[in-house]
Amino acid sequence: SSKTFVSYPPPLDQPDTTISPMYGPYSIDENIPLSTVGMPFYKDQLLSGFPYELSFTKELARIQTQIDPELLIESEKTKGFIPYDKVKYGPRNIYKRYQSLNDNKSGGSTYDGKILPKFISEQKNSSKSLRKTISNSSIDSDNPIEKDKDKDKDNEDTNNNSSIFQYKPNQPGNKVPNCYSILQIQYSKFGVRDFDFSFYNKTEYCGLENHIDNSYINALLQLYRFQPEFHYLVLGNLLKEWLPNDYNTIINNKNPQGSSILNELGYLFDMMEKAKGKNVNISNFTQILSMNEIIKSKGLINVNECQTLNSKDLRNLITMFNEVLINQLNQDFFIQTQSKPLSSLMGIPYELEIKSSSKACLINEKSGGLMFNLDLITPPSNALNQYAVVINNKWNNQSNIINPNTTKKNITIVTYLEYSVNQFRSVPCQQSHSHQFPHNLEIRKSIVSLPSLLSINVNLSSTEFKLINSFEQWLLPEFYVFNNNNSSNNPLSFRQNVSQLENPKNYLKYELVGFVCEISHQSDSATGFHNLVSFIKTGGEWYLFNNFLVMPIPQEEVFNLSSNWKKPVVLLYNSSDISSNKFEYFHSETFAKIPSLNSSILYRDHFAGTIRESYKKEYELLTEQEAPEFGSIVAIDAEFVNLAPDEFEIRYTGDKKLIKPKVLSLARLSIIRGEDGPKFGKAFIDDYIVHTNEIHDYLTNFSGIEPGDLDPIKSQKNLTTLQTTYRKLWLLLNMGIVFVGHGLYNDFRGINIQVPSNQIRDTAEFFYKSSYKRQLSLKFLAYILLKEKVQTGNHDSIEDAYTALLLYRKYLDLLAQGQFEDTLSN
Amino acid sequence: GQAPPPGQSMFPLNYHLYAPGPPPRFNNNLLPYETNASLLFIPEDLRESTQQKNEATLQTLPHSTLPDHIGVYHSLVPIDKTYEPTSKIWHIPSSIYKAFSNADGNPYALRRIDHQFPIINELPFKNIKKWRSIKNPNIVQIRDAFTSMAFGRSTIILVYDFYPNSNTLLDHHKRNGTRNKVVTEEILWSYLIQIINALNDIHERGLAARSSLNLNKIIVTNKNRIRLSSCGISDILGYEEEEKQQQQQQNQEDETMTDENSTINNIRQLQIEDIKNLGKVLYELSLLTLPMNLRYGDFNSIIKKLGLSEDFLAVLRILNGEVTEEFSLGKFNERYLLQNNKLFSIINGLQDSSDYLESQLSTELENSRLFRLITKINYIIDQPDSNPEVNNNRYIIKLFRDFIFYQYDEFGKPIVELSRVVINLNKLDAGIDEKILLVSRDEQSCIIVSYKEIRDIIDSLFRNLTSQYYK
Amino acid sequence: GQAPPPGQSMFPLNYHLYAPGPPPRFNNNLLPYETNASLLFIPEDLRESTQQKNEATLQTLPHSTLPDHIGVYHSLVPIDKTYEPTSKIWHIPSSIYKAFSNADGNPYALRRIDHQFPIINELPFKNIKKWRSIKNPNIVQIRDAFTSMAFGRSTIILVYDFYPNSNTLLDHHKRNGTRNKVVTEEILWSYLIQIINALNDIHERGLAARSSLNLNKIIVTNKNRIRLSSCGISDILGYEEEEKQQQQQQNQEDETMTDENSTINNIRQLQIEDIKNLGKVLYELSLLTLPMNLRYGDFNSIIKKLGLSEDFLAVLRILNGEVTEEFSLGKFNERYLLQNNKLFSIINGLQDSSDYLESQLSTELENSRLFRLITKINYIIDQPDSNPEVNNNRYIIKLFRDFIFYQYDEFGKPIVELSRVVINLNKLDAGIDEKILLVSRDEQSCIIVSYKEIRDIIDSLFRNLTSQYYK
Repeated sequence: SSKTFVSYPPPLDQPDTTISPMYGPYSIDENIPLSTVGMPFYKDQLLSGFPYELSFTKELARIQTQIDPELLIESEKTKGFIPYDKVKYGPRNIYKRYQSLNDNKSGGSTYDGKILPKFISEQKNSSKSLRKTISNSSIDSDNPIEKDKDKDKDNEDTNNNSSIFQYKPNQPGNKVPNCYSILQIQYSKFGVRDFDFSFYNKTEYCGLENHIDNSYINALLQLYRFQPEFHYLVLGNLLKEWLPNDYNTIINNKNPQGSSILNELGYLFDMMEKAKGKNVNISNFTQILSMNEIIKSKGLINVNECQTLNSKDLRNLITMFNEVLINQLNQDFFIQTQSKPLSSLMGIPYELEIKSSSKACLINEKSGGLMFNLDLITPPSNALNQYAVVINNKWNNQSNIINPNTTKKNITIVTYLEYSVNQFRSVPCQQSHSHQFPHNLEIRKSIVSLPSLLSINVNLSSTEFKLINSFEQWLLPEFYVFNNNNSSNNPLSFRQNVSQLENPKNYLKYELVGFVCEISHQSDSATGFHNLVSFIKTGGEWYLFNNFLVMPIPQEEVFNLSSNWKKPVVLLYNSSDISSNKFEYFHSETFAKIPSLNSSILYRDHFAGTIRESYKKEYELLTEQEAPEFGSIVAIDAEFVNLAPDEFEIRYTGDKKLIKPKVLSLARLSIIRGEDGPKFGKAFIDDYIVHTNEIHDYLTNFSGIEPGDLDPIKSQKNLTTLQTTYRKLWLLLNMGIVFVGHGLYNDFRGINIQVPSNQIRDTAEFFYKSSYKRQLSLKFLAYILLKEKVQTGNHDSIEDAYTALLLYRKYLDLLAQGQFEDTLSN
Repeated sequence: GQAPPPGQSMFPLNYHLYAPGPPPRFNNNLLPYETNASLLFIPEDLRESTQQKNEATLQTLPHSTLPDHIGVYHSLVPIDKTYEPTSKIWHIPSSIYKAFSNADGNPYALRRIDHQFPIINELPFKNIKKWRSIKNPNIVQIRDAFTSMAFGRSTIILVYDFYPNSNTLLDHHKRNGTRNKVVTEEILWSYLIQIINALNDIHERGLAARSSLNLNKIIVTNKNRIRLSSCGISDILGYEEEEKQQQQQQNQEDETMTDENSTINNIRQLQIEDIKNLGKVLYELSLLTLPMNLRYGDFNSIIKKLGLSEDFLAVLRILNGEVTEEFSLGKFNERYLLQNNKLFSIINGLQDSSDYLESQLSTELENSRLFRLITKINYIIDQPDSNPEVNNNRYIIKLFRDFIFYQYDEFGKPIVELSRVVINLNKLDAGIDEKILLVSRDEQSCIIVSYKEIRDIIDSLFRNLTSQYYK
Repeated sequence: GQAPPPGQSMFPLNYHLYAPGPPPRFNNNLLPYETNASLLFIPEDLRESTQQKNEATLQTLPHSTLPDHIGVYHSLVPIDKTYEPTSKIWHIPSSIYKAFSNADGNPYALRRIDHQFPIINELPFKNIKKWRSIKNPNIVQIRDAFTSMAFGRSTIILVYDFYPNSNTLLDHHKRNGTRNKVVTEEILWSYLIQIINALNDIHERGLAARSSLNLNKIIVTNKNRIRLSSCGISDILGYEEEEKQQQQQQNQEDETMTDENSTINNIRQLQIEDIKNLGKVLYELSLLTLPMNLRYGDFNSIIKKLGLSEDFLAVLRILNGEVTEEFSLGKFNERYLLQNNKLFSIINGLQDSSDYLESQLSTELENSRLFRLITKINYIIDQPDSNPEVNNNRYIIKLFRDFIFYQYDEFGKPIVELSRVVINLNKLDAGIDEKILLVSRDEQSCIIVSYKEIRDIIDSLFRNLTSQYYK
């Protein structure tokens, strides 16, 4: 309309005079039909019509947006309007797109706007890819060309908002970038093996699975694994033997595995190394943790993926775990080796001085100690402002309240460290004499020196973290420390960079190994929306480890702490004097020759509890003359019992979704000789594993294990602790032995050991026919190829291992004769 | 209700302009969680047919030569669609008008019959009281009957309930026209049961449907709902003849045959006729399931061609066969309606349709409430400034209005979501406890309020406004 | 108001006029003891009851500890009124929630059952497909059934249609409370027929109602409309036991007894149980016609005290007597429902109720149109500033809004008048040429525009808004 306004009074154009119809007056709530008022004649479309092509989302189909709990709490405190933080809560009245909850077909679907992988069995050439991932052994799975292709695809993806690798902050609505998501493992009818972990990790570094008790520690374990000295100490400890198997350990101390946190961490680190870019789960390690009395008493067991924890709870949990873990490892070292190597690597010596302010009180104590973690403390604002320019002059009275607006932006962790290593506190004296003369005790705790490996717990409050968000670069990749032993008042001084150093030689440079970072997907007080990831520098590059997602990430993103959803909670620095040591990993060619290696367990019996020589032995121990050699063949079969059943969600249509896979536990391991010779096919390991906890299902039809077989008191079998058997297997693995067996993926996953594919010969893989989509059973293959009937009764692992060995030989024969393809297709 | 102003429509209503539906074959491809304006509100066809009925009810005749009023009935409009002055059924002049009652404001259908015999007392109307007492959803209720001189000569006037836009079965299914409705077996069963339902009541009261059981006199008032119309007319017109017959009978027969008995006998005969007429009506309708050229031939050969179920053919055979005095409607119902569950399936269909209508009606009632609610909001939202508390409250309402109407996507584009408006206003109307976050336009402050609180604010602001008004 | 003469205006408002709805026109002012079939199915106050249903549907739970969603169902609100954690009927923990489907936006009732036996495959759900296929207005439709881990442990979730503000028969008639509804014989007949209608379908499909035939599980959804709820639960919970029984039977019996046969036998037994339960339900309800103190005693003595018709007492005796394998529902219907015309009277009542609803609907037709129109205006009126032309246009709309809503009488009091709003909106909707004078708020300038021009402005602004959206 091009009408313009004119000044009053009106021009010649006159409004129409209409006689008001006699309807009404009606008040608005009066119960008359609205159609009482007529319509004028019309010959055009009515204005009230909505275009039919305009479609809307049904409001009630949407998932309700929850009001942030922090705002709710705030609004309950204050009546009326309260301040709104647009950066934190996003713009007003933002339109939320429809999200479908229909994740029946989780494969390839999008969740929360993220593209997720299909199940392997649903991917293109599904049979092939299923086979590839299921078998850790197939040789072509490490095909470098395919890996490169994946990488190219991946590079395209990272900029895409829906890519899981998307890391750029400042998403609309302050959304946390996808790469920090709380990841979920999806289970198809094939179970966990069908989940495409490789989608999440294109690097050569292993990721850790969640969906397992205590998986919150994954981020911290990754951090320590990438610190060479620590890794070396823990892994090197495995060369020695420590296999307690007495009743006291098994029954009284409730440690049926006969293991220690230290040993299991060693095995875990070894697995992670061998896994390269594949995923590993911490099942054996977490089992030991869950039985540890101290871990339990400190409340460090978490079985529900932190769903009931808020941000603060999770920080408490991980920092406390960090402290307890190192202490426990230190103790384990002492028990197993009578030495305390961690004390010298990580120990932080401190002095504690308690003095009275009153002369009447005689308290004046000085003591010292060693701790493993430095708890970072926010300096009071007056301390912060020693470094800062006071912007607001009116600010003077509330000296202990931190105000980001009045604090200078360029404060770093060094300020915090300087304050944290030297603390004073005044507390009222509690002695009886203080009734007469009330007075204070002055407590001073000061760090004497910093260790080579410095672990810092940053367990601050949300408000304190907000302050950190406001600093330009709080976290430093490196800093310098001068150890001024003489000055008892201020033994340590810190500098941010070289230019600040008066005398560079006196200073020790500390570099950031990496840090565990808490990611808050909702406000701090919300429960279940926080997870832990770690940023770790290795090979000169920064990587993000978010459980099984591993990806390189630019340094600027690592050090960008400007978002309030990102909170560094455990920092690990090492000093330059040790970081130059390059850690040498075990090589299977030379492993057996390591002087300190104790492999004697391979040649002797080591029964749990009491002497069980009298029980029937179906095996013959290896002799020193038969010592395994690199590349020699053995056949293996393992039997499991079920500790907890599969948990399904089932629809009336028969659709079935695995929510939690069953928990299997190794019950029997048999290994037989596979090299030609008089003892070919003769077992040399046949261990039954001690179980003292309740077993849900013995799976007798499959395992041959019967109730009582694994009970350390009732059993008639040759029982050993899990660690005894595990160590045997681990030794063989590291010596470069090649394992023959049928369907070994499940066996090794169940045992929780990582065997490189070149040490596996899996008959289920060799005789796999893609048209069947399922692996052929051992029984079937034996009947067809060997004309032998096996598994007529319950399974017997020695017999099964032997059959697999024969099948392997048959395979080699057929291959040599060029008849393999023919046979397979028949 | 009171008498409404009679409408004066000079122009036809343009239903298609009202809320246009999509063109034919337009496929919106809506997903289950999506909706559009036409789905949110009353379905087009239901609205249109109801609107047409309203229009038909209100139609007036601007330059009428008809009497101003007949008795209490005024504003006559002829509604006969046949335009034949002489009824084919009664063979005397007859016509029908719509008129409003001056007594209750409701529209009625007036049947005018230019009777050919003198009416000197109320005896020809003797059955009308019985007819009036029948309340049956498959019978057009008769309200009144009288003779009138309004047309210049004595005419019989019968007053019935008016069903706007109703149609005879003949027009509905048979008479040539593009809008003929297809006859299906399901419809036939439904008609059968509806007619029997009417006959049950009629016969029970010692009456017979007579000329009403005819494709020309059964009307379709709603979707597949039929009603016997023009009831009682045969009784009036036949009075003279009956009288004569009875006289004859009485003369012929011995004294033991009482008057009463003979009437009963007579009625029974007429009721048997009704059953035969029912058979005829059903047969005529069944024929419509066949193509034109196959409709000729004798009953038995045609019945074989009908693609109807054995159950229904059996009904046709029974009703078109030898219907004797022994015929019992009750037995018939048992055998042919109950045992094959037809009665229960009618009950199901009726429950479904009443559920459907109730849900439509509640949607419309809801719309009325929502309109009033949004009107209130509009009344208060921009009134000039007042005291601080009122201003503050009004500010909250403004933010709430923004919350409902002004949503933006992440690129700042406004979003139109009608469903959001409807649901939010509904929640407000219900005053539920759910809390919402309202952020100020400058995004510096916010408030958390429940729908209930907002409703209370609106109530108080509105009361404030109207109290000023009524002061 | 009274009937006004149509305004003598250039732009008469005479379309879509309010017309009295078609008959039947019920007199709802019956005395409490008066009920008739026509009123059986129509709520006394449709407006109030639809509003209450709306509220019940939209109710949310502010601080819920329930899972965010179970499958596609979100926004769970517990709706169990008994607050008993363990079901009295199934003897295991069970609760019921209202939830919305993320897939289609509709509300559903979710029955949660904390089952005590492991479910490892879909076999316990084997009857659910059959149940799903039953579409009966007297059965609450089951939509889905699955197990879920959302509550931390495995629970059975059954998804049913949601009927807001529905009540169990027990609550409706019996449980102590002031709003207990009186039981009359007419209601009893109606319930009987509705339950039999449900049983017809259930038994025909080889199922049995089982625990659903219980005063606690039959719900009243509309006026005297009942539906069997919780169907299929007994089938699931009984699965394990049945399996065991079948196993035993198979072991005990000779080879000729096939699995199929034993299932059929079993079902027949359960169906006989249904009839007995029906008898029990009716008897319990009949008791409520007696004063409290007369309700105790044996069946035969009590039945004499009931002031119910012989017909109904016969029904009670039959159903509460020796119900054997020979019992036939068909024969029962014939004898006790058809012969006394109870079936036809239900049909009448239902036809009346749907006629009534339709007539009510015809008066509420304009509501959605007005709502859509005022929504459109609200969408554009306060959008943030745009280019000058758009702003100028929006300013005119604002003045028009002021013109409608902010009128003051000579004393400066605001005028609040619904008909003024509707008249103006109607004129705007039709876009007539009538011109109006809009004066700026400061009364310094003014503009004369026609409704048509205003309509065009709104139309273009709205188009602008939605085209942005679809760009």
